[in-house]
Amino acid sequence: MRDVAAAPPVLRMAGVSKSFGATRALDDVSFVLGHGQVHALIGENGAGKSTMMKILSGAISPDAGRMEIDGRPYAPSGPADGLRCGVSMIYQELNLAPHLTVEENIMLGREAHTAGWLDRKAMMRKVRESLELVRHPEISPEVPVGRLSVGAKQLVEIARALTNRSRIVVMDEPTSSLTQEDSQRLFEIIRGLKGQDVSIIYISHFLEEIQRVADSYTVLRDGRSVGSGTMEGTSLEDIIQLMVGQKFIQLFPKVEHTAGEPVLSLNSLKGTRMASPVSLTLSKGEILGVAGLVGSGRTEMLRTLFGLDEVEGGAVVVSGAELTGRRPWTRIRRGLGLLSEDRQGEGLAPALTVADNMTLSDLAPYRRHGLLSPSRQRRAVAGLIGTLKIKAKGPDQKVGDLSGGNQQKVALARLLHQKASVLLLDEPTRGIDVVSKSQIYELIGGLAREGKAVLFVSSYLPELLGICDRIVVFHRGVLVESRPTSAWDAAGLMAAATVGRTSREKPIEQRNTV
Amino acid sequence: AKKPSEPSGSETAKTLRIAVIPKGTTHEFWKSIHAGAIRAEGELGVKVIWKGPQKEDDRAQQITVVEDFISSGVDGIVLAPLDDRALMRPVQDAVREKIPVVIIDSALQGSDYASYVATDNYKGGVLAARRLGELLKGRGRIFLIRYQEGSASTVQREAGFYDTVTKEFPGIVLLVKDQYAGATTETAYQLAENLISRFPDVEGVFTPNESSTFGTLRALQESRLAGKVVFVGFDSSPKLVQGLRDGDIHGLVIQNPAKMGYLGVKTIVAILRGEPVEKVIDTGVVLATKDNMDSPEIKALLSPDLTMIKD
Amino acid sequence: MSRQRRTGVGRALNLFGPFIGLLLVIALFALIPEVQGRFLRAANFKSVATQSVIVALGALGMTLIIISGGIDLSAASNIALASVITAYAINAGAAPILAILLGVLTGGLVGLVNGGLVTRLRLVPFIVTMGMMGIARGAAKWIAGNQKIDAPMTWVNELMSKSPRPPWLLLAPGIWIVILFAVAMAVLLKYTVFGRHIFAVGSNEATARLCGLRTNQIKILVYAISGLFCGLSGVMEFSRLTVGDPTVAVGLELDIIAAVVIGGGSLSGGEGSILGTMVGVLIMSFLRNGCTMMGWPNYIQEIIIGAIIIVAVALDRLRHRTA
Amino acid sequence: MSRQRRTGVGRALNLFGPFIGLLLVIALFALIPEVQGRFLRAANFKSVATQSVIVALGALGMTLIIISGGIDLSAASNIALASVITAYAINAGAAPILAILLGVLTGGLVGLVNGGLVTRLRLVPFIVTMGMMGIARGAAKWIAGNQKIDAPMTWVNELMSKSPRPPWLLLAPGIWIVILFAVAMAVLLKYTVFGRHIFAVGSNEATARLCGLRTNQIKILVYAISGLFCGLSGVMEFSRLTVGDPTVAVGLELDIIAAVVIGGGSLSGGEGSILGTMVGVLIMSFLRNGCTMMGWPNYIQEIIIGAIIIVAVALDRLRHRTA
Ligand SMILES: Nc1ncnc2c1ncn2[C@@H]1O[C@H](COP(=O)(O)OP(=O)(O)OP(=O)(O)O)[C@@H](O)[C@H]1O
Ligand SMILES: Nc1ncnc2c1ncn2[C@@H]1O[C@H](COP(=O)(O)OP(=O)(O)OP(=O)(O)O)[C@@H](O)[C@H]1O
Ligand SMILES: [Mg+2]
Ligand SMILES: [Mg+2]
Repeated sequence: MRDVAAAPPVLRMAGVSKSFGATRALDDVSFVLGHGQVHALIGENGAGKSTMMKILSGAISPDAGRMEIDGRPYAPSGPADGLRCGVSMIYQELNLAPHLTVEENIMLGREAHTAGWLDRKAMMRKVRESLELVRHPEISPEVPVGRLSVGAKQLVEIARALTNRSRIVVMDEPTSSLTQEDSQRLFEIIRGLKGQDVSIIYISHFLEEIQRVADSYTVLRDGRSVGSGTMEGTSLEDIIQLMVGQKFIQLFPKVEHTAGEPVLSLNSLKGTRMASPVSLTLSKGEILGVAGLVGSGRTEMLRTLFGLDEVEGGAVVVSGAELTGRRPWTRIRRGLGLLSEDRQGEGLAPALTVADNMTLSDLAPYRRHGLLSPSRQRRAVAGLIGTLKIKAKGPDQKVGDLSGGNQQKVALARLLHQKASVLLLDEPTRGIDVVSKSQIYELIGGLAREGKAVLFVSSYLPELLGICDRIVVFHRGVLVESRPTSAWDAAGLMAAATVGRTSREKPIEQRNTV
Repeated sequence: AKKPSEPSGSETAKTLRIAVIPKGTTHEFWKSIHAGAIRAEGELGVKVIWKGPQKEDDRAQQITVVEDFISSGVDGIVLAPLDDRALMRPVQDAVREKIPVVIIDSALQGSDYASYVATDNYKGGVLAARRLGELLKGRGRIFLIRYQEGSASTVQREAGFYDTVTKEFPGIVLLVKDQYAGATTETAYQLAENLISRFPDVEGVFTPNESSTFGTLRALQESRLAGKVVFVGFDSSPKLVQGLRDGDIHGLVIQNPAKMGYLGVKTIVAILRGEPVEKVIDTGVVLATKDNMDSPEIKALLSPDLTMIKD
Repeated sequence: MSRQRRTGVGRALNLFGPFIGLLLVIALFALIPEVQGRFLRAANFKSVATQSVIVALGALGMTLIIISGGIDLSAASNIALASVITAYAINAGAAPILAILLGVLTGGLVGLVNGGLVTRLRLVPFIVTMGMMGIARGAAKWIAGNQKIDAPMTWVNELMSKSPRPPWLLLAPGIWIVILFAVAMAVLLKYTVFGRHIFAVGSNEATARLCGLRTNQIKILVYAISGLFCGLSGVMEFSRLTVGDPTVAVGLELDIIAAVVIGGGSLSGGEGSILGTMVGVLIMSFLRNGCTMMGWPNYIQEIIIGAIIIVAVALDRLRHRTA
Repeated sequence: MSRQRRTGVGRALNLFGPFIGLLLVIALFALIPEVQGRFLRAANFKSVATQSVIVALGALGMTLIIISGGIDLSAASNIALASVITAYAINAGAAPILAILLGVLTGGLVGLVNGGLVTRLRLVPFIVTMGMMGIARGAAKWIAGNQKIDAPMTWVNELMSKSPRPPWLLLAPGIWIVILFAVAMAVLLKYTVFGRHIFAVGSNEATARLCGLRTNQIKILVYAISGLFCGLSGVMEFSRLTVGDPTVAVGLELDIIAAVVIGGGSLSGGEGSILGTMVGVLIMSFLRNGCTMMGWPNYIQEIIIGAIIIVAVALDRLRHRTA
């Protein structure tokens, strides 16, 4: 253990409680953060991690409890107050103003100015520096953030947190949309911050990340702190034991399944927002992984395939027949289903209930003589809530009130409910805890065994390698390589994704004209 | 560069262009003025441009219309000012640009205008009050329903009515005297309905213009009080004439809007041709009742011929 | 269990909540001795109900639009246009039922165009319907030749009669029509797929599209239905006035929107209910009625109604926060 | 690089885009032989500019509000109230400058109350300002005693005179005031921290709050500033009318909002510009002016303006999509 007895800890939270209506999100939680430490906050979806950090940042106020920074009482009246006291935060749900540029977003609230007049040059310089720091100088500071992909947005958020001169930086799942390379870079940055005596609270469901960056940890379970300690000498098994009360979980459970005849093929499909045409084939009972860097065009390929973006050329063949319509409903009718990577903006209707969100794409079964039966709808949903272990008050809770991971499960539940035979999953395990992940992998395996086809887009290479039958790699909008999983390893995937090298031909260099 | 074939310009300068600017364009009253102006147009061989504020009864927009006509260089303006003060300056501007202005319907302060052609609104209110007072035999409980805040001509009618009732018929009680019917028939209808709910024992009603009269008539008809309550209104429209005939309305004070429009245009043309004109021209008010409504002169006023208007 | 009970109370509050405002307004006037006797009479309630018909019909459609995340500023102009068309048709000798149909369909057509512009050109509804507000009003004035259209009396004018024939109807047929359609729309919103879809589109259009909803089709339909209701409302306006008046109902769109919002509708979409809207309509009508009965000058009435709109919505917010 | 070049063209389009609509409207009337000669005269442009002052001042404040994601339906009532207050003060013998100050401050106060209600009670601006619309209008009528207020002529009435004194001013002082404030507001929006924060609040209020912006303070300030502009606009209205009229400017809020939206403002916040708004104001004024000159009946004018609003915004959308 480090000796922090000499000075008071940077942060102490004691007896913090918070309820949302009948939900007790935090119950008498205490927590200590030392100087220059990286402290990991771990727990299942809905354990209360984000809630606790929002209390720390001043975004919400606790029902009970005390906080101290450097031994002095700390009770922020709002996020402005929190920032002033040196607490900055990367929120789990992306937190950017879409109309403002990258520069304006990064400097928001901390504009360089003299007597209210903006000093653009100074700000531009700072922003360039911080983008350099996250190794993405190609992101233009003058582009409105609304035009960036989710991954790029997350980088902007990180850049923003870095330009803050804060004592405490809270990172709530900062890597959920990052590629491994960008995550690595973040860890380097974190190490640098530690050296400058900045303390970091790090929340992630990637336990191996935590093991790498964290010095100490606290585990939350159902709103209670169930254990904390230093990372040294603690194994992942111990942590999982604390999290869920069982020692071993098999992260990538094997579910036997075999590929059948082709069900989906893209023949030189080209969308207005895709850099180049893409061809690939997916078979029944197959899980096909798609790897690539941020902005490599995977999401755009899925959106075009699903009719959300304009199709420019090429064809999509489902079960032997070419798709004719241009809009999503025609895709859904042919058995396709899409899970969006952007659950806030697109994936869910936050004001609607869990039941409505899950059944929205297929309400027909609950119709009798033209009228819906809400009770039958609720009953059906209750089953799904159980299967996916979604932490919700019930089918009538608003989805917007669920924790991030549980929201993601609701979005996934919709595809299950819709009984899609071709599942297009874009970062489906984003923000999902390790135990639930394993359940979801098992579920996906089960779907494959039933003969469903799964297109699995992910930036988390281990899961691609863990559950997919075959993996294709995107580089700058071009599908550069397709091999059975057994022929890939992590390094090979990374190499293909970063340089677009293929084994058979010369690298295809395509200018991205978007 | 102007081409000689252009219809406007010096070639046709002999045809005088007269702008006639009402307070609004959709009331029957303005329609009649329009008809009168068109008749003058035909007789005098001039061109009448008819244009009111886009929003009925909007002072600021009427100023805009006057200004735009000054810009477009008409020869003369006939104006029914929405405000006796606010329109003074645009009229001054017009006169400065050598465009004479004749005022119709409502007064304008100052003396920039060339002539004033109108009814005596106050007198109209007096006529209505006397009719109501006589029919009620000097005693009863009545409503004075007003039209709209700040409308000059109806304010005068209301004043004429109010002064006469309080002075000449002390036995008459005004149950309501400061409720405004608002701009449309529907608002007047609702107001009258609600007032009747409150005072079902009302015995007489006065309303100062067409929309308030018609709205009130509908409310009386609906509550089966029409004919039982003595009702004197202002202005005419086919439905009001019908009400008069059926005995639901006991008197309508009518002006002579067609004459107003006719004389307005005629006067301005006289000025432009250098003929002398009177500074004030009264077009008169009369009371139409069931008994006199079929006499030719009243009939012409109640149901003016509007067929000549085509926009 | 306390948890069970709490949501029970919450639910009750949610169910009766909208009525609280209405009861408060009625109680307010019922307690003032001056008007008490007159205010609480059945005849007065009947008259308030009749006055509400026009706004209520408009508000039924507006509720759908607002739930779907839109707004319709052209509603009042559309009502005027439909009333003119109906009068015109009757005047031209059309059978009353045909005239009614024409009026309603005109309203529907305007709504359809609104919906088409909103979806095809992807314009904000505020602007499209604001433009349409001028267009419909102008068209009404044009058709009516800048005048009221006098039409001969027919049974159409009985629709809004406070003493209906046959007398066992008790209320004006127009009121029954409102009740009928209100129930139908409430059922539509709550118990049909289309209704769920309207909520989904209003709550998050991108999600709705992702879930395979034909968002454009849904929106067009919503605007068209709302247009039909405006058309019907125009017919009622004609029935009430016995003339087709192109200048009627100026500014009424704000009353209609206010009714929906007082009744719990959210202008950002995804929230609202028919029951709430109907209560909102009645709150506004009773306020006007009561103020007039008190003989308060109009400006006081304007101030009070303005204040009540704010208070009603503030209360609604509070209720939602505690429930 | 092609990408670079394309954004260059896009930028040019974006910069000059707002003017395209204006030039189109002017060209339209300039090509009609009947009015050509008269329409293109400097005197006519001067008169259009003077007519635009009242809407322009209201629209300056409305631009800020709309960028911040709000809306103000009480703007027109507020203008009427301020005009009445100014007239009242002058009538009561106050020095003209004091009367102007009172009028402007009254407007500011109404805006402040709007802002306070929007932020403190967390109500939607649409509702708050709709309530305030009634309250301010009622108050104006009350103060004016249901009449217009006649005030003696003072130099205040020179502010909107087309033949200004001293003559080297060329334009009415009111026009210069608008130009001055338009530049000031454009600078505020573009070059100050406060301006940037207004955009941030409108683009994503939650984000703005989490980034430590005092969103409530910003919003209150925006409404108050907008109120001050309405107050100033009211003073100009008084100057133009030479009377304080409580019934003036009914429905003008929609013209003001239309100007902002035609100029590229987005009602969902985060977008808008002063330059665009001013162009929007001029488009509407030139349209009215041209239609009047043509002697077209009002209903045609209503229809055309309605259609132009839709077309202008559709063009703007198109421009944004291609840029
Ligand atoms: N605004 C809210 N209203 C009601 N309940 C809420 C609200 N915010 C959070 N909760 C509830 O509080 C609990 C804790 O949520 P929190 O977001 O803190 O979880 P988390 O640990 O961050 O989970 P995840 O890993 O999924 O992000 C959950 O049960 C959630 O449903
Ligand atoms: N760093 C960036 N700078 C600018 N634009 C970017 C950047 N990253 C992504 N984009 C935009 O995103 C588009 C591709 O993103 P898309 O979401 O399809 O890729 P992805 O492979 O799914 O990546 P992600 O992991 O972020 O979801 C690019 O064409 C580009 O417009
Ligand atoms: Mg969380
Ligand atoms: Mg992606």
